[in-house]
Amino acid sequence: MKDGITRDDFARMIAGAAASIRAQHAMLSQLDCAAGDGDHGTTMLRAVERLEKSFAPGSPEDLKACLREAGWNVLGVDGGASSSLLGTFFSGMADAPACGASIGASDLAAIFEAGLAAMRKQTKAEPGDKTMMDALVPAIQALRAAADAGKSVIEALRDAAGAARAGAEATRNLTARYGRAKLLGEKTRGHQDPGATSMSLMFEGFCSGFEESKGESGNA
Amino acid sequence: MKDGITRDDFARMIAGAAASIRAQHAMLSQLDCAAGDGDHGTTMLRAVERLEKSFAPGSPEDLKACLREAGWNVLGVDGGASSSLLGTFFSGMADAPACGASIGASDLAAIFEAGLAAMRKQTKAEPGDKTMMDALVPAIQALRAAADAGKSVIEALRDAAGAARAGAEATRNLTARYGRAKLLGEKTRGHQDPGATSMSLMFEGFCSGFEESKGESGNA
Amino acid sequence: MPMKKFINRPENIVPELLEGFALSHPKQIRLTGSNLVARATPKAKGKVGVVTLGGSGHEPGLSGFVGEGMLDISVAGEIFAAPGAPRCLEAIRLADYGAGVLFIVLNHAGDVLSANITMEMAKREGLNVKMALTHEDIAGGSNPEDRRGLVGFLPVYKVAGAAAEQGGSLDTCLEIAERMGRNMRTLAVAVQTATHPSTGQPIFELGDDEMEIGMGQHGEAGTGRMKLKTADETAEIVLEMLLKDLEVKPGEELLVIVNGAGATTLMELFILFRRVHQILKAKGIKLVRSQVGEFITTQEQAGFQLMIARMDAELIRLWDAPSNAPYFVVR
Amino acid sequence: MPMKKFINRPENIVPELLEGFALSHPKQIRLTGSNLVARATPKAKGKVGVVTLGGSGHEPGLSGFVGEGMLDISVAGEIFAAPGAPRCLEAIRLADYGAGVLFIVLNHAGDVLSANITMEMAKREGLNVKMALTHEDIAGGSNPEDRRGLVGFLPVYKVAGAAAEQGGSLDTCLEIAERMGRNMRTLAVAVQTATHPSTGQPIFELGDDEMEIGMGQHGEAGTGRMKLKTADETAEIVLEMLLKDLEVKPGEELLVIVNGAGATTLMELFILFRRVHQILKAKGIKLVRSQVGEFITTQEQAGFQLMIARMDAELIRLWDAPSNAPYFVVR
Ligand SMILES: Nc1ncnc2c1ncn2[C@@H]1O[C@H](COP(=O)(O)OP(=O)(O)O)[C@@H](O)[C@H]1O
Ligand SMILES: Nc1ncnc2c1ncn2[C@@H]1O[C@H](COP(=O)(O)OP(=O)(O)O)[C@@H](O)[C@H]1O
Ligand SMILES: [Mg+2]
Ligand SMILES: [Mg+2]
Ligand SMILES: [Mg+2]
Ligand SMILES: [Mg+2]
Repeated sequence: MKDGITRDDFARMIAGAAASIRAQHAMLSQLDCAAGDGDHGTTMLRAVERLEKSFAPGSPEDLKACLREAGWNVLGVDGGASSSLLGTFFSGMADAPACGASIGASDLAAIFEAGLAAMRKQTKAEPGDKTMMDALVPAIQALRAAADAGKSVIEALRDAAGAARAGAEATRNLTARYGRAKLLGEKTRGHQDPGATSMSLMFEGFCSGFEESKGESGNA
Repeated sequence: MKDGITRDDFARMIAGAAASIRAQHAMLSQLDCAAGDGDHGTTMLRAVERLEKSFAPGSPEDLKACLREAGWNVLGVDGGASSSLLGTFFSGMADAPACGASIGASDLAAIFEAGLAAMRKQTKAEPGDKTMMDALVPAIQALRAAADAGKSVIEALRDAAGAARAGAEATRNLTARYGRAKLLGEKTRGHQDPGATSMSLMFEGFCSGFEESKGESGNA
Repeated sequence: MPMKKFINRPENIVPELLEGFALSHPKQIRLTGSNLVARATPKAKGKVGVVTLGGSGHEPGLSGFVGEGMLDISVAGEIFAAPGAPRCLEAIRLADYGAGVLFIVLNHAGDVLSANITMEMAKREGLNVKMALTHEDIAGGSNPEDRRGLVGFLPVYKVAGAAAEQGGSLDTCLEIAERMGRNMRTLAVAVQTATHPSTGQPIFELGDDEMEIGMGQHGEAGTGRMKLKTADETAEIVLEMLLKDLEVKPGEELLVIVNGAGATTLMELFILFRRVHQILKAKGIKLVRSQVGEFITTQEQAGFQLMIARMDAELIRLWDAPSNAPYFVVR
Repeated sequence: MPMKKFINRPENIVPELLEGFALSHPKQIRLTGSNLVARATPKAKGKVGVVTLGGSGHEPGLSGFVGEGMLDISVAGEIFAAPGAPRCLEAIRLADYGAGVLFIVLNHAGDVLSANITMEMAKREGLNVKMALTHEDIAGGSNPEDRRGLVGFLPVYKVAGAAAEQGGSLDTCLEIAERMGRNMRTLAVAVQTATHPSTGQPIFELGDDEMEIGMGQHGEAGTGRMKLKTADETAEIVLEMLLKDLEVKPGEELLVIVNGAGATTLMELFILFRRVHQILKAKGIKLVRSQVGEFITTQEQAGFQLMIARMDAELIRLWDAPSNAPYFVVR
């Protein structure tokens, strides 16, 4: 099945996300200076490095095992809120029943949903609270909607990336209610949330990584 | 004897010195910033305040006793090198045999010489070393020379003040060999020494205080 | 302008500082496992272990308080960033001497997240661990969840650590930690920002004639900007807010801590403490114990934290108990 | 720009800071006479008293080290200025418990002047007092008179204080102080100036990318300006100069102190110490004792002092002896 995803496709999605974060990490740290401590880019860099390692040659053949390893490794970044949440996201993905050898758009949505469910055990933040959830939740909803509409994986990922970007951009006008930025309250308006921004970057990376993996052009 | 000095004349000389230091204390601290710690003006302010108190109404009638008190009080300023030396100077003056009720130019020179002798037990600095000695030593030498030449007290004091000023100004081209400034060595060139400057100011004050005391005009 | 800090490569700051710390106190502490700061001589079997976690860059906090009578293990994260759950879990395993582990967590978003994940993992492993959260920063408002954990960690480590050392059960240690926590309040003041040691960036901006009351440890801007005030005025404002929030009544006994943020001198802390002492005396409140110094810093930030805590006889006894922690020796 | 220090009126800084210091350590110290910092409980009759003098603004130095096992009285002067002889004399009278007084003086122009005048007065009064001068700053060059007393006061107070506490005679205490003094060397590095707390003026100027090796405690400019270096490079330069000057040979035993100037963080001091430890190890020199922290500061100046001292068995024993000095507790 041409449209399916294998462990190796997933590895390339991760590679795409890593490239996307690497290109923008300075900007992410800069964003984190406005209402945080300026380290978000550095943490994300370490996180994607560990994600890549978890899928590198020599790692388990099994997607589930890779995701579990990835989650544990990202949790071990010692980078504060975002690495704990991102680690939980990947750990949670490993618990998805759909996490088999070759998966479709609907399975992919289920995997991401499992990750999100795990995160929700750790944070009460929801879209509107000016956190990474503002990008992540709509992205996964768009993924699910695309899958339900029978779209291909790449189409679904593009929808997700679009939703993530819109969600991240919308954080600019929100007031932070979670994380370090919370104490600043109203003063956080006008700055885009770094965590949401990196989620949007990761979804863009997932797309380009998957496209590369499938050798597809942008106009699928 | 019109030209003699009494305890009260001495008190007015001190008052003149105090006025002169008060007018310039900020400049003295500024000078001390170049190669010291910027506190010389403050210390001198406290010192002259205590000198004045030691001669204030209610203090001993006896010049010797006043000088001894003045020395002890200036030693108690807790102001570092300059207050210790200035205190020693006044303590030492009290030991001069000439320190009687009414004294002439020669007695005055002897009093200052006794003060200087006491200081020399505490510091090896001599003119040329870029310290207060550069003003004090020539001033007292000029005082002695004037007295030996039969000049009046006010004339002798004016000679002393002139010598002190010249000595202080000459410190600009010297290299510090004592005090905090010593560690700076060659770098101290180009800055006038704060301690020498305040000695010069004090001698100017002695003159104006004594003039006021005797109701004399500047052109005696 | 280059950062004027004595560091080597920014990414090596934490391992290098931990190495230096351990080498400078070989009798009290050592590094073990994944760079965990542990007591040089482990506690006797059957006693409760006490573990904490937190970001680095706040030295001597938190690892400076590992030692007999205080912490068993401190898990140090990256600069200003919580360590992840894996190392915390490792620490809890190591600090379990058979009577369970008390896990003391300062209320900061990243630390709490990491601690919660750790607790879940620990429970899945069947470890006997209980968590005590400190949140005494009244700048957070009336909701306890919004109150961060500031220098109040110090009395909590101290009394819970002493209780553990004396053989108290896990429930006893938790009760002591929570009682200390309920009875303390802190407020922070900043006058000058620090630079982030990894990025060289100033952490926040403050006008030349401004100060801010309600400052966080990481310099996240707080809420109360005002013109600079004298030491006495500042102490009065901060102390009044704390006394009101803790509802202190005349005759009650307080522990007071004045913690320097980094560049603020001990000289200034003494001047501030003096005014605190005067005010309490005037109000008939008893200042029974105090500490003035740098316990948790934020690089070369200037400012201070003032903490007050209502003490009872047992808390005082535990506060006075011996400790050989490198930066909190009690004879 | 107004000075960002928590003070009240500049002329009240010293009395207010001493008051706050005394109030914060009522069990260890008290103010007596003309604002002398003395032990709360005087030493037993028949033991040698240990007295020191020095300017304020360097907290916790010097008064932070008054306590059982260290100093009996510290005479604190104005900011950065030696106290005058009258108060020193008063301190020596008070610290004479019948076995004489050891007067420890750091080699700074003002302190020495004041101490010499004091010694003269004391002798005139028939007091039994001997003076030990510390001068270990190798930046002063080869003439011992030009070497200032820096953080080396700490081991001298400690070992002489312990000898006095243990009942050593005045000659014994002097010999211990001098032996410690002869065997120690310090070098200071500055990267950022402080402001004088009374005037608000910066004490010296340093380029944005410069550091200076051979810095004094008061910020009088030293001699070795150079471009900023990494922590490791800086530690290497400074340590090599010290080892050479003290002529340390492999196998010898050293005490090492890293003292922060004020704004330099403990984090950085640990990173520097780590490198010192590595170098000594590589050279086969034994690092037997160490201290890393702030013992004598210069307001919010950034930089550090590195001190090394050759130890023998007796010095180590005295260094390890108990102390309850507020900022140097030894169990
Ligand atoms: N409780 C939370 N729930 C969801 N996202 C959070 C939460 N706390 C923080 N974040 C996200 O983490 C981002 C900050 O990440 P980062 O700077 O790496 O961590 P830290 O705040 O610990 O320094 C924020 O921009 C926000 O998107
Ligand atoms: N050993 C000394 N002999 C003579 N004068 C000295 C000596 N040391 C310092 N001074 C004088 O003291 C002045 C500095 O005085 P001051 O700033 O008040 O004291 P400190 O240097 O202790 O801060 C110098 O400018 C110098 O004239
Ligand atoms: Mg951050
Ligand atoms: Mg001076
Ligand atoms: Mg500091
Ligand atoms: Mg400091």
